[in-house]
Amino acid sequence: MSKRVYLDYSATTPMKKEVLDEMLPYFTEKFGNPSSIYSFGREAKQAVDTARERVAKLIGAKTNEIYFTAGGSEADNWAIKGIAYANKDRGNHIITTKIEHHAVLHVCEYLEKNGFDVTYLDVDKYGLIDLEVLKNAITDKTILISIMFANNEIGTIQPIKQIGQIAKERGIIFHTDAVQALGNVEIDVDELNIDLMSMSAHKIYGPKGIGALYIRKGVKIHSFVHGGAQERRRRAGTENVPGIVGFGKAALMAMENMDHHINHLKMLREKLIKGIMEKIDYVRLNGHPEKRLPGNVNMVYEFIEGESLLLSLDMVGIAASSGSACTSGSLDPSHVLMAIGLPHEIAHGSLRLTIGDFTTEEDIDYVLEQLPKIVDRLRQMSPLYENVKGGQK
Amino acid sequence: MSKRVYLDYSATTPMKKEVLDEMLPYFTEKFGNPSSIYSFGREAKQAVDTARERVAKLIGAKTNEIYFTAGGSEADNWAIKGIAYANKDRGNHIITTKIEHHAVLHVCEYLEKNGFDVTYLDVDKYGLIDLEVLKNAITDKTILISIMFANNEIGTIQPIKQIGQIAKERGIIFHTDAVQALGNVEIDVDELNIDLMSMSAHKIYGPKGIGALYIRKGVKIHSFVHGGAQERRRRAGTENVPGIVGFGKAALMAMENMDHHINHLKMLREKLIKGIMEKIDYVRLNGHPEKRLPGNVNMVYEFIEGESLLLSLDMVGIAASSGSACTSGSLDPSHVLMAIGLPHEIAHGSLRLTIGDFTTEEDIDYVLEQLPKIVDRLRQMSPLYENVKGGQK
Amino acid sequence: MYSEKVMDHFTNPRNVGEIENADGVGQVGNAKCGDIMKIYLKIENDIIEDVKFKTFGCGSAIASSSIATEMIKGKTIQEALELTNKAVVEALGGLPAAKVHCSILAEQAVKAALLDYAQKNNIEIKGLEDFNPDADHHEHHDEEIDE
Ligand SMILES: Cc1ncc(COP(=O)(O)O)c(C=O)c1O
Ligand SMILES: Cc1ncc(COP(=O)(O)O)c(C=O)c1O
Ligand code: FES
Ligand code: FES
Repeated sequence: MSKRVYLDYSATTPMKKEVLDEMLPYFTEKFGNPSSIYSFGREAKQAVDTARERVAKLIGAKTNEIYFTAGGSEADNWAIKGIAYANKDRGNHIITTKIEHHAVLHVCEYLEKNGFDVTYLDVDKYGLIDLEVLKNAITDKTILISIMFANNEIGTIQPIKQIGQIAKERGIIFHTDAVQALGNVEIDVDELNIDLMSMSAHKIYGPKGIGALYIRKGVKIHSFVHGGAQERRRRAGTENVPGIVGFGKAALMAMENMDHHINHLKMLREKLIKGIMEKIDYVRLNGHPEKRLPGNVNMVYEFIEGESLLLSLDMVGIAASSGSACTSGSLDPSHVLMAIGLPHEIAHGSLRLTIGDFTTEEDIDYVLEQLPKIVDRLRQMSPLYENVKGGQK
Repeated sequence: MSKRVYLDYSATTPMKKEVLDEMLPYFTEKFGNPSSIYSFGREAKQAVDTARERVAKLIGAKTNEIYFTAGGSEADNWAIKGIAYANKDRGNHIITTKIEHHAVLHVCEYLEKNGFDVTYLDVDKYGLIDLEVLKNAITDKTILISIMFANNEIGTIQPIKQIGQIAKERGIIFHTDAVQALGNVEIDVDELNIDLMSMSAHKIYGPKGIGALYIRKGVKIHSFVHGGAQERRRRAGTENVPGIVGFGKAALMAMENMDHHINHLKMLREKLIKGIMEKIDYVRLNGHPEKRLPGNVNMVYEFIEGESLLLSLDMVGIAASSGSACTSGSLDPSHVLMAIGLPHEIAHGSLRLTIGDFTTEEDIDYVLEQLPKIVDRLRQMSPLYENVKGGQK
Repeated sequence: MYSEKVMDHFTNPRNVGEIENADGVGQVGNAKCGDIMKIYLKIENDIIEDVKFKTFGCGSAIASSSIATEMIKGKTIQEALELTNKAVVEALGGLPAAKVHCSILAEQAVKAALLDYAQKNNIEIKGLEDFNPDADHHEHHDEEIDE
């Protein structure tokens, strides 16, 4: 396999060289523990402070509202469990959606087993929640609304500002999982009324294993990792200094690059969607046509199954992701695709291509050359397609 | 400041160059998500598997008993909360010691607020627990014994095998925090009857922000970070591939190097202790003379306070750590030094020097040249020393 | 962590030592808390002619006592009494929140030494009536904790 085209930027991104360069000194030379007072520790502490400022700036937060975690999943777990247990004297009701990432959904399910009530909001065919339904779901006991900023599968962006406004008016804490939105959408936590926000570095060309939770000053939350006095006593563990430094650099670059990045992705996205629509029959776009992540192309290819599509693409060097959960060992199709109302067999035939900064027009051309051939080959094998052809004849 | 001597290896270690070299490709080239099925993901998955084997081998575990975490603190939190909640139908009693790391103690305190009973065992003047006292502390409701392998401040190594034996006989789960012991003591989880064990890479010349929890097959434990299906569905979050690879390499090197490493550290440790004893009055060693970590030199320097000692050492380029909690913003001296029975004012005058692979004889000579001068200068300023001198006259 | 000024006074403390037959000696703090400060005064005609200190404590405790002795040397008793911990912190170019109590200790050590002088000479010093050198000087300035 010579050509390799990576179109799974929503799963993870390659780290940028500039990010690596900034991290390197902190592995072997400036390796001190930031909690120490001697000079080895001070240079590490300064680096952590700088990174915290950069992440804060990207989202319009104050520096002391950024808490580093081991990634987006930990941030989600912390936000939801931490808020639930710290505020359980005020109520035990949580509102979220059916299309959240598993790091939110599985925590909610865990809490349901432990005395909390959770409402999972439906979404429409585009993946959008209904603000009126949200309002009506609120009860006296609602302590937390957790709704993701942008969906990782179909890319749909929720009306975060309005959700934040509703939460604020009712005195309810609002958490959003912005792991996919960060760097791809302008975010200002004050303007959007966000109280807590999950982030992850490896989705914005930073390192894996580092993320952050934004916690608005004054929000009552329990610690998740107890122990040492790191992160203002809220998240214990020796700081992952190179990781934090890398996250900071990635955040800085995301901010400086935002407009160009978004335009580049959108341009390629439109080219890809248009090309697929033109070249392949029986396809449709999942998610919202406009309110979507700039790099997300999630489409249904009827009559075929996602995993076989994925494998075939891999064989010609194209890395993609499938809405089919077959890949993760479960036989149920994606909960997100089910929630937007796709029938099982259609949900199984979804493919997610996600574009990033290193994607070129040639990459898109290559996909547009390979994908129709693959789809055709698989359809020729499909008993479902046979019927269609039969009907059409 | 030209000369720099790092003697705080128990706080964190510099990463070895070989470790960095092994990590590098996984940042920018082999950056795939190991959970993906395409080739970008496969090479990452293979690297994670290899690392898991290496860590398993270092402690005599099976590969599928190693679960990667964000570090030692997360491993401690997971072990204790995960066991407590998964086994609460069998009882609500936990036994630990007064000298655990805060990542254990603070979790225990949290659990005490949530319906669990915790016994904190005393230690003797060397920091050792009494096995008879442990046996007597066990009740029908005891579900977990969590006792650290080696103490991070005074270096004392507990009789882990016997503790494991007692736990096993009584059908109680045994967790040990081996963050400090790993790489410094031969560990075989089967031989030592360990059910769960916390580890951290940055203490063995690996990267910060990555660690692992060993979980014996069959042990009932809840997840700590819920979400995706990573780590055999037990610990969610995109794998920190470079971190895991680095941990694996560090584990491999620790295993290959163990004897040489231990001898080198012990030799320098004895030289340092002997030199200090000879050159400075009113000093004593904290912790056990033999059952101690090979690189730990924790001593009391009477009549002076740890932080001023630290600062003075820093000014001549020596990085150390203090038993005095002044450095961490609290006024209480270290809970470990209090537990071994040191009076407050003596505990305040403790200094921890920890030796590592890169420490040389010249480094030790330098410390033995600088430390006596500094101690003398600070004692000349101390109103406590005045009294002693007066008494001696 | 510490300002340059703090490090300067820690490294080159001014007026370390004892004064034989001092006119006033004050000691505050206790070893339990990890800090003891002792101040010696030589007083002539209401003027502090000489001052020395000894301190068992952290970097900022040593720096606080050093700068405090500098600030009262050559001053009148009344002027020395006006030395506040705030002034000490300012003169040091700031102290970390957790270390502010070290500056309080310095203020109290000066007052304790003046009280000793007053008692030895059987005089009343205005402003010292309510001063108790054994009062707990600790003020905790911990950062927010949520549990
Ligand atoms: C005994 C012990 N346990 C746990 C930890 C926490 O490990 P980490 O810093 O990797 O979270 C440390 C070190 O900080 C330690 O020495
Ligand atoms: C929306 C969303 N939330 C959370 C996560 C989890 O982030 P991480 O892999 O950093 O734990 C992801 C990505 O995996 C995501 O896409
Ligand atoms: S068809 Fe085989 S797992 Fe989905
Ligand atoms: S003397 Fe301990 S904090 Fe100042």
